[in-house]
Amino acid sequence: MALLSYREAVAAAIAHEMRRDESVVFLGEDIAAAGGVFKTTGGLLEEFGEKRVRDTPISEQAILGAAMGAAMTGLRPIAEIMFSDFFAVCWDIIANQVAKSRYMTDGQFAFPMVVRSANGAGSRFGAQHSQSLENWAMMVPGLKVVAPSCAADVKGMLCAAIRDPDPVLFFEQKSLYGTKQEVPDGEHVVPLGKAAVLREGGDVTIAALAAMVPRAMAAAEQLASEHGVQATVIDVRSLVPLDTTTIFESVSATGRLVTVEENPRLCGWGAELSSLVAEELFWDLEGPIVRVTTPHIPLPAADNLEDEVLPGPARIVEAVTKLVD
Amino acid sequence: MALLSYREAVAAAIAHEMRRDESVVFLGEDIAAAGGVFKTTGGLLEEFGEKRVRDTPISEQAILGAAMGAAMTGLRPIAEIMFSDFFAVCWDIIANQVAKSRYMTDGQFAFPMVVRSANGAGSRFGAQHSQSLENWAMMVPGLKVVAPSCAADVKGMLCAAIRDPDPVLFFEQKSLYGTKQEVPDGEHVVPLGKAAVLREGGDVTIAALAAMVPRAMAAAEQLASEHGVQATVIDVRSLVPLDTTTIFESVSATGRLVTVEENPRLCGWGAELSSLVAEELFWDLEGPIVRVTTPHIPLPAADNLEDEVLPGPARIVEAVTKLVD
Amino acid sequence: MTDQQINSETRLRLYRLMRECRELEQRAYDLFMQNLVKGTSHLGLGQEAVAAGFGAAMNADDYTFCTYRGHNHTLVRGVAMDAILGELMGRECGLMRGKGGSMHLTSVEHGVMGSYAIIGAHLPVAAGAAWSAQYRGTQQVAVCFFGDGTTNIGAFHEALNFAVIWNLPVIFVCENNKYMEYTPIEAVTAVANPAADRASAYSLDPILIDGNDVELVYRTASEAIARARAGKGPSLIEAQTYRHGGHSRADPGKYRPDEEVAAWKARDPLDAHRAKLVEAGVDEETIDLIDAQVMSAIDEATETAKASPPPPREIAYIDVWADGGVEWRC
Amino acid sequence: MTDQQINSETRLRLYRLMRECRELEQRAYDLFMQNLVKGTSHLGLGQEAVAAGFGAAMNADDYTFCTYRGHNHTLVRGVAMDAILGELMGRECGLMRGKGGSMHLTSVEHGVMGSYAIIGAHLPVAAGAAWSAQYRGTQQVAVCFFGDGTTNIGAFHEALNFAVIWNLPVIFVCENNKYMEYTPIEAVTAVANPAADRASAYSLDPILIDGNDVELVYRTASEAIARARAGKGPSLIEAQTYRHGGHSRADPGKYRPDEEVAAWKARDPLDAHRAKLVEAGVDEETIDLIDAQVMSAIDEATETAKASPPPPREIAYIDVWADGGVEWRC
Ligand SMILES: Cc1ncc(C[n+]2csc(CCOP(=O)(O)OP(=O)(O)O)c2C)c(N)n1
Ligand SMILES: Cc1ncc(C[n+]2csc(CCOP(=O)(O)OP(=O)(O)O)c2C)c(N)n1
Ligand SMILES: [Mg+2]
Ligand SMILES: [Mg+2]
Repeated sequence: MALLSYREAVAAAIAHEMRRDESVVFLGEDIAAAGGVFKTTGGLLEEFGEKRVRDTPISEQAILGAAMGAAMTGLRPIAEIMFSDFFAVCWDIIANQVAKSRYMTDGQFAFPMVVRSANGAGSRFGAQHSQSLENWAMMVPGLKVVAPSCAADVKGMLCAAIRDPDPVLFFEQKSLYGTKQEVPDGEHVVPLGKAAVLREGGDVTIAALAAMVPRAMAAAEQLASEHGVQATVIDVRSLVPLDTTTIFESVSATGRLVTVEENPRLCGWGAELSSLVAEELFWDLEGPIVRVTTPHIPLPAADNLEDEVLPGPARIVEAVTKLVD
Repeated sequence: MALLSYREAVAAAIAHEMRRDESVVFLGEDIAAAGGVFKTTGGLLEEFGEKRVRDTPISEQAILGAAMGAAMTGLRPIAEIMFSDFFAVCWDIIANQVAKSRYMTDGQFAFPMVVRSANGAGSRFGAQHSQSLENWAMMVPGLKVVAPSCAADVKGMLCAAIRDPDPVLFFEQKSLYGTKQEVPDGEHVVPLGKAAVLREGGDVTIAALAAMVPRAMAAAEQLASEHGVQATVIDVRSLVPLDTTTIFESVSATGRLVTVEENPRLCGWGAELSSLVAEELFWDLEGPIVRVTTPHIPLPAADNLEDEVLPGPARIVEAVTKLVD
Repeated sequence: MTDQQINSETRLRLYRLMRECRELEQRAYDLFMQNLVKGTSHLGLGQEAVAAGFGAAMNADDYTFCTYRGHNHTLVRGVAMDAILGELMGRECGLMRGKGGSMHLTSVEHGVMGSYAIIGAHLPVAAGAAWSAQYRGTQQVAVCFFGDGTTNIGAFHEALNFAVIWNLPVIFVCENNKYMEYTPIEAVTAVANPAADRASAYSLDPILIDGNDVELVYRTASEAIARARAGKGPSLIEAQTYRHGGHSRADPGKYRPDEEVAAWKARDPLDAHRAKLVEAGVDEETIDLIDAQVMSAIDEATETAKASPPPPREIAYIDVWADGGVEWRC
Repeated sequence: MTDQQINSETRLRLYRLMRECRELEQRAYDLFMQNLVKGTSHLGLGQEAVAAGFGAAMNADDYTFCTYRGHNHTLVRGVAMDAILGELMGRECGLMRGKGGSMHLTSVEHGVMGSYAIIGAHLPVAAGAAWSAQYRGTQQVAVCFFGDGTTNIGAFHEALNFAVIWNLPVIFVCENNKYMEYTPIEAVTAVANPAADRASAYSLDPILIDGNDVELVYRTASEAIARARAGKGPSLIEAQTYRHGGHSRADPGKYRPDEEVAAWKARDPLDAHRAKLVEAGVDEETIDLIDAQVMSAIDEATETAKASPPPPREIAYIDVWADGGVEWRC
């Protein structure tokens, strides 16, 4: 075990996989010589050299196209898209090419590739550098989509993603980069598609993702201590595959579901989960399914405004108390 | 009134608006001299000339960027993106620039522009030319999103979209282009944000969009004649703004909601609607909320496979009968 | 490489490849007229010399990347005719059992690494395959075909720059057939030769050739491939050609002046090459025999494809992910 | 336009504009060090001559499109300093009341049609504004600034081709400061001069200038603007310059050789222009007075911005759509 930051866990995972598999290569803007603009990839160029760790021009279509072409011919590329907002300039390669080509070719292709990206708000970067876009990916059949909330999962899920035979979009929450945790040394693989139950309680199930996980945990503590409400908190972690088994089990037991999303309101994973439960667990429900989300707005830059709109413990507590009343 | 095809209603609307407003201009690939690859825009070049109706290169970012720049400086551009699948090559302009710039600039900009696109399956065009992507747009705050199901609405909603002060993504279902209907001559404006109740029945509410509307209607007829089940069928028409008033009223009365979507399963408008109802109308519900969708797959090209996966009347009937049992 | 260096075997092979392309697409057209091809299809009738010249110059393990107009490029790599026709017709014997359709012909086994239907997308992907070959040290090259209209989309620019700075073994081949769909290319392009006039923007030599001269294509291809294999980096080749028919299935191509069409048909690459062969002493019977062999192969393939059933419905639900399934939930 | 044609008033104006840029950004840096600028910020210290030269050459109703590194380009159009600082600090007095932040300065009133933070996006948008001016017959031109790194993204290519074929009154200005973030531009670019060496790909003349010579920038800008206004179409200008500091707020810029930084600092555009003015007979006091006026204006703006409250929370919920609201449901 070592105390690693979420940021450091990124490089740790990539290094671990590059050591065990020659076919793993890594490309992106400023990821090599500079070690990444979020300082997530320091040391990799030094250890693995220019052949495997490569800086690119500002050409996101070329970056992902190159990764796709490499993946279909035997490599296991990891590509960095610096901010997830920039998926919009290369979405065709992801959504139309990578995601569909296995299917269209009747399984002739596999795309064992990972696209990492800094996602989410909290840094006062404004509307074009703060989006939570894991939902864009979840909407597209053929992709796997994960978004860890802690350093150990960053390492374990990134290793799993690199080994996975499918294209994985790996969303790193930029406001979590500084958070630290004990992380197992050496081999540490967290299988994709397993949610983590972080806390158990019989009154309500709170499902959260990425930066919303610590906020949901804080809310759960407050609910317990101030309202006598016992919440189960589930870190969804993996949107595709989605661990409906774990989540449904909990909702069946508590009869109540609250989802906590950072993304804007419409068509998020919370809506998907809510509609799944409304269809499959309807008779187990004891009350409405409540989504706590950022409102359906672009994100403002000013610190007080950004804090205003993002879901925090207070809004979660309010939603839950209303529900259990 | 004149009998117009869905296809003809497109040109009729554009011509109507270009006649009344000099600031309306129109650009896209093969829309002028050729009259559009779906033959939706014939005659416009002839009537309005090269200055207002312009063919472009294959440069979707330039097309939408040009429309954005024109909209922010006093014009009312209409841009065609030939297939909605191609939004993936210009998504940045839509999702990051057009959608966010009014908000980011504290309201200094307005973007009175329309982006029309051929959407949806049924033509055996395969995975990259058959997607239903209205959900990509619905997910992005700042856009309006409409998808008419009949010629009269094409004319009325396209006129409304062109006059609207906000950017409207206008999804035309390509398998409906040949369908005909009586359409009012001259001024005919259907306000955005109003769903259409096409049929009333007390047992269940079926909400559908675009090509799914005639299928939902066929299912409703069959439900009535063969199963004695009376369904209300709502053509959602406008996803943003979403007419929750009309839909909620119906669901409150019937206690049951079935959504019928052409798009792949995850995070569609059906999930959004379902989750809204599960949150706000929970106590009115008499059973689970059921979504009928295409499975979460890219679309296959072969005719029998495409027919296999798209929701049709039989699947809708099955979902409803199970629900009301 | 001079004229002499192309041996007679290769010359006949070039003829045969072109003839196969021509007749297979002609058959595809007929099948479409019989309503046996359900979706769209984009024929390269008239453009066969480009596919054939490159196909003949490539090694078996090289990579082809092509577009929706990719039947020819797929066929010249050795893919079976019945698999191609079957795919167009949505039959079980299809190359991808009907899951892809005419626009997405792919045969990894033959190095046909996909046909791409969104303009520009495959240029960076081809660069990526070339990067992989370079990384693995396999001497493979990637050849990427696209049209004149494609030179105006962003991905073209990104891929070219990328390939040059990484010195990748990739050859970008622009088939300039003068039209992007129905629009004359010169109406929407800032330079006269959409690819060649842009080579210098990537420090590449401009290469502009007659794409209807199959031997010239073959020589140009061989040189570019040799360069790439030798680690000397990418090439951008503009081959001028013309499609005899419309852009896609339903298009009669009426936007083109009659004289233009006639002039290009007079420069048919098959006729020209046949004349050259005869001039060089090949007897007409040899050539006629090739024609006959090709026709009978196509007839046979047609029957096979027609006899093939529609694909089983279950395959609609597999291969979304690598586990063979469609399940996104645990 | 020769040296002589720039009158002394303009020469002093150029100096003042550069001084304003320099000191405002220096102040922004200080405020950042005091943790009063919360988000990111990208300074153009050292690059002032480009913004000033263009700003002075533009008409009041012309359009500016710039990037996240756009404080200078915004300021030279006449936008108030307190509004700029206030926006960086997230205050109510900010140009967009804190809703946009440092990377998105916009003042439609001053023709500042946005600062764009996703590389390349604004090039086609600027073309669109130019199209609109052409359509409306207003004689306005659009000037679009971007960096060297931006020349490798697809939108650059699309916008240039588009502007040329439509003959639009738009001027694309590449500020080549040698780096895309931390990466030397030559490491990722297929040509030596990322913009100028690509002009021919759009049938444009290559224009490569010293971007630290404010008078040269002004003359070049004036010519290109006159051309555009006269209906002679777009220009692409590459101005070589250098940023004195790092890429963004936290970056010390250590990836650059000390000698390189020193050499460019020795070519500071303000020092150079000041020397030229003095040489031309302007007395030092006149210049010192400008410096003093600028400093006091900035001090005043700083106080105003510091005194301004945070924006009211309600504004987070408006202007998603034109009705002023955030409601997506009826
Ligand atoms: C991004 C994108 N935009 C538009 C289209 C529609 N489209 C298909 S083919 C085509 C014309 C392509 O012209 P060219 O590159 O010259 O190739 P050709 O068809 O002549 O072989 C267009 C516009 C597309 N498939 N993808
Ligand atoms: C599409 C996209 N990719 C990457 C980035 C991250 N990024 C911001 S600035 C920058 C470097 C830009 O370099 P250049 O164009 O030379 O402009 P400069 O910063 O030097 O003014 C990068 C890569 C971005 N904002 N947008
Ligand atoms: Mg063409
Ligand atoms: Mg730069």
